[in-house]
Amino acid sequence: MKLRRAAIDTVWIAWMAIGYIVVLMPIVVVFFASFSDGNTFRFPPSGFSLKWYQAAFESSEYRNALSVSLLVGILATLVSLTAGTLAAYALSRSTFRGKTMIETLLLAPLALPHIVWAIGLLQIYAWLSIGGTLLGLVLAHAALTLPFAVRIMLSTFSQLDKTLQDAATTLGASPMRVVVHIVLPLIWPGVLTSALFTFLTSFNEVTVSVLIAGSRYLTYPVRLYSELRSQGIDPTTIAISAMLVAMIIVFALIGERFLNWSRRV
Amino acid sequence: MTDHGDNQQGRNLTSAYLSISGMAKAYRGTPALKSVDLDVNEGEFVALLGPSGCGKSTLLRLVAGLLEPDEGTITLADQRIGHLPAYKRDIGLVFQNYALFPHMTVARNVRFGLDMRNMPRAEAETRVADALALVKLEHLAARMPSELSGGQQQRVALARAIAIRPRLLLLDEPLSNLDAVLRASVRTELRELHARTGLTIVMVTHDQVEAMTMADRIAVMSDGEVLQHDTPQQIYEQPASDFVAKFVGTPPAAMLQVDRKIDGRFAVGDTIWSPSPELEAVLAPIQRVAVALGLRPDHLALTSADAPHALPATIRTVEYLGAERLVHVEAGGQMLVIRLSADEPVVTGAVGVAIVKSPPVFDLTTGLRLGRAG
Amino acid sequence: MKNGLKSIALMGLGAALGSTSLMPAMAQDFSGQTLVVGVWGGDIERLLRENVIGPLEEETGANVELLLGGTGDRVAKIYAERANPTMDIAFLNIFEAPQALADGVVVAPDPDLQMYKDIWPGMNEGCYAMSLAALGIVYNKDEFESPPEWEDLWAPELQGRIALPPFPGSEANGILAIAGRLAGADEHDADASFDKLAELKPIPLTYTNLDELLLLTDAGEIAAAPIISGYAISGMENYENIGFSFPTDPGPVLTRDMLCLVANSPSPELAMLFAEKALGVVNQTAYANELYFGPTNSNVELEPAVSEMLIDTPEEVETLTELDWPYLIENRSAWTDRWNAEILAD
Amino acid sequence: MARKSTFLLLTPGLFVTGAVFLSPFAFLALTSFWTQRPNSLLVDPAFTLVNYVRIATDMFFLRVLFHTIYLGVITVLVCLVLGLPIARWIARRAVVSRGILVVLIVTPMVSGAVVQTLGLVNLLSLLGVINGLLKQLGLIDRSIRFLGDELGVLIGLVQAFLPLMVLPLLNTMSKLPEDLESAARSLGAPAWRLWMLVILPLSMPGIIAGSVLVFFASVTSFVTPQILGQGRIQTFGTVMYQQSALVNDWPFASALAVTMMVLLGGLVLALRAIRQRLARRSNVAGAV
Repeated sequence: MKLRRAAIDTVWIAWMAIGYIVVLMPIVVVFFASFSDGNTFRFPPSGFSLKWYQAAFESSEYRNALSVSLLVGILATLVSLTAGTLAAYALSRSTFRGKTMIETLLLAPLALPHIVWAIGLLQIYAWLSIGGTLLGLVLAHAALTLPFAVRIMLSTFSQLDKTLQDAATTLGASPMRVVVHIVLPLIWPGVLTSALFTFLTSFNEVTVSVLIAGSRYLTYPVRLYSELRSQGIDPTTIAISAMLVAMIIVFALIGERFLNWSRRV
Repeated sequence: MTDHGDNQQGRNLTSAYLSISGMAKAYRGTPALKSVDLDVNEGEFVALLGPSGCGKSTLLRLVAGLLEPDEGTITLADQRIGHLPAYKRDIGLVFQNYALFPHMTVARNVRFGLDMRNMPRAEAETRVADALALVKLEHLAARMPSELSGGQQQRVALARAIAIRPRLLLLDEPLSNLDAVLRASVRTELRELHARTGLTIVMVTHDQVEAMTMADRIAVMSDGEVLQHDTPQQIYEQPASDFVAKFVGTPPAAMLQVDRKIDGRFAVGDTIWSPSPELEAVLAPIQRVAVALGLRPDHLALTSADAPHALPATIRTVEYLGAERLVHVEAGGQMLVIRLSADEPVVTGAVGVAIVKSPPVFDLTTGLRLGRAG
Repeated sequence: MKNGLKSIALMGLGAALGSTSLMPAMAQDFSGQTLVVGVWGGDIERLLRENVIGPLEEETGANVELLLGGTGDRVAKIYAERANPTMDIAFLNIFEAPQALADGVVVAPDPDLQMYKDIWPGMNEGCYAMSLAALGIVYNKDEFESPPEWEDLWAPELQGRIALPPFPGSEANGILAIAGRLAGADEHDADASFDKLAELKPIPLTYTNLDELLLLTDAGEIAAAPIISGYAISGMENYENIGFSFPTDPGPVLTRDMLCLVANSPSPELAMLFAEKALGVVNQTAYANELYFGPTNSNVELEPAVSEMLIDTPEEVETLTELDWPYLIENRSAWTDRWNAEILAD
Repeated sequence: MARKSTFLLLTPGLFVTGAVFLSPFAFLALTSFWTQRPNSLLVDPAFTLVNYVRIATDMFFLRVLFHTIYLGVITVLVCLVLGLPIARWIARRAVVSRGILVVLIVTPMVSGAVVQTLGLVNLLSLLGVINGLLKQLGLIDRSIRFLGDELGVLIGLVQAFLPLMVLPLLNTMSKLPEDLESAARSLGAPAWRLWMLVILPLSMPGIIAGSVLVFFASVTSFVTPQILGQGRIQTFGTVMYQQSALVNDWPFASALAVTMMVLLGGLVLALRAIRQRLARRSNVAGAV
């Protein structure tokens, strides 16, 4: 019986491993490729070198692109988190006709094809003359990431006991102070989780940014994508990507440890 | 039945500490409260008693200011507070689930209301200590709520509500989340606390034992209305309606339908029955074809089947409760309960039930009390 | 490709001459202004930064920003933004430029300007001609004893090993037209062209970046592929096993990169200064030496070794195959469908 | 909450979604009824149904549409087959390793599409890791073509979207009452019947939510089929990109987009009806 149990577990784990290999292999390969000493990746690699990491740290072009991505990511996160949190609060604390419709509306960007949206948006931006501006890019990213913020905050608020707010009120806290002392401290893990998600979504966005991004605000993934579509990937970007992914995974693990974010998404 | 409580006559608007009048509230067109009037005197402990959904919690939240009434006024200590937002009312509320702030220590929870009043730190600390001492939890001040037992959480919630020296303390089902053993001791503690602090307390409960044992006065509510607002004794002995009679008491009053035949005799089911002269005197002036007698166990005695004025009955079950026994009998197709002391012998077989005390009489259709002695 | 004597001194002189022609405009101060240029990333970006943007920013105080991407993205952008452009200069390819001019989204080249006159005659179609290249063949040296002709791509033993570029695009249109000619017709006979090209099926790779193609050709996974000369030749330096062929029957297909001034752009004067520098001798010489892109500026003089590798004279252009680009554009949409269905599908 | 403040709180979100996200679609819906002028990339704003007629009558687009949906369905099925055991293990067996297992499975969501596709290209290309290994092992002489092949695109889609399946599954499966399973087991149900009769039916909300997410993501995806399909595998996403960014026929690209959205919208309505039915039958709360 015990043996049978162990056998089942082994098969089970092997099956799970397939999923994990499919998911992780490409990322692992990028790590490998970043240590290649050739100008292009091929397997088996011809040798080991850190030259691309050195190039990555010396390249101001990529530093610029990365800082643009960082800036856009932070601003888009601020916008979509604020809008998403407020909307989720309103949706979770009141009932009105058309609520389901508004909820669907706010989640719509999850389902609609981004590539076509970007082309429509480009024309509307041109008409409003905000094409190529930081504002335009941030708004676009905010619109894309809003559904994540709304979803995560909706579930966060649904876990927030409303009587806590009532209790604070009866103890003399004005609505503003209820928010500051009770609501915010209790929802911050959710806020951080959705901030993480919105930021990463924005930081990695390609499809829309390729068309929307202006010259001054050319994000890192757009650079990567254009390289991939023209002369070929500069191995420097592979080194940078490998570092980014490593950082992101470390952050994700820390986030999981302290925020349990995987349970909130 | 009138829309208003029993105490309507002789009500003095200015003397009541808390005065609720014409309070009405509907949720999406469904009325939860239908024009409720209620007065509470200073220092009084009042229980709002009723089954779930009767509107008692709605009334409590309206008083606290957590809900806005559709109609009606609230006066507290001669001040109209209906327009005040909840956070300016100085009314303490202990929630059914305690609603302790999970991210704050016990001490910070208790101090919260004081911080909201911008009280100087030193003074606030003293008050927190006092409040915690009152509920005997000084030693747990540094704990987080998640580290406390249910009973301890309840006392923290109480301390937190008391620390702000509220003008009125509201308790929402304070005992419902406690186990049976704890419930009895907390009942006594709350009584004592009331005595020590002199606070005016309004408590919501669906448990009539809690209401009877703790409150100075009870407002029995049903279906968005206050049926009777009176002392526990009056509620028990002089219920204003069959609902009150059936809701209060352990076991509750049994309703015995008594028909009056065309020839003036009385009948219970198919059995012709002649009531005792005292009872007949009560029943005679009531011009009804049928009435209901609200019979509590102590209204009744077990006799032999052929005793005068006795109702022929059959014993169904006997409940042994230690000091006493409850005998369930069937008379004329209706169930009655009689209380016997444990050493009293139980007669078996065909027995008789004697009505030894005049019971309240209710209208069969409206449920209202009939022929009350002036 | 041998075009007289060249010397470093002459190049220096040419550069000096090129910059003196800018003297009057230089007086103007453009500090704080921004010029937006849409161009390919990579080596072109690097050369433009070194030879055009750096000096321009220094001289004018203006700030030049590059918008990197493919021409498709740029066309999408300048058409979408035509009421309110944000780009001043867009580098387009040979067939996009006349179309853009016809649709009024770019400014027509001005024949009175010196930079117009410096360019070989007849090349400023739609926009200013920036560089010349030709669609030739990149091949694996093990597969061919001598540089292959177009017809050699159809050799039965190579079936399934010829990579193709994506459609639409100048390379894809080019190889389609060549197929038409090999079939005894030309690009006007779509059926003949598609049928002939379809004989290459299955297509092992639709290449979207150069590294990928060169790597696979080097390794012998791909036998050969039609590709534009410039990049391919410069990229070949990293691979031993690759050759590039300029076929003769018919000749390579002429392609040009075009520099377009966007109509109603925010900074037209700066754009003009940028164009003068980009089309000038210094930059075009660098293009030729480093990328093997043929100069369009008649003042550029190249070393023989370099000159041999690229298209840099009108005489050479004569030997190239020129396509009826307006006709190809007209059929762009319909042919995209045909390409999807007849060339790519198995 | 007061109506007014509810409205105020919703305003920023509705602005971002409405003005920035939805208005381009309204614009596209309009554009889809226009055409391109002959011999021009400019648009002729005169109402016509010609784009829709083209979609409805051209076998190529119908085939692409069918193929896109087919790829989506296969992706969903593969994700389910791989995702169910993972979700179940994390929900029931993993205690210490839970965090790391979850983080690793959602890595594709946080690492960005370009890097992953880049990795996949390096993995699957003719000179990539897999072909390299096979050659070293002496199993093949000439590389197998994964890129530009359905299998490659499918691997890419599964890689990118497996997390979208695992998360909702995990959500529902963590909430399944263990008593119920013990009860079923104590009644003598073997493992497979436990799955068929208890676990799968009760996980239905998560299965539906995950399937919807994966299906939508895969049919609307662009970067993965574009790079891994190498132009040979056409999906609605790549054809829309081709028509808009390469052919520059925006009216037609818009019509393709509208067609796709109408189809997806119909699907959502159908699924909602099914979900309501399911909800009426079981009282287990939905996951997403």
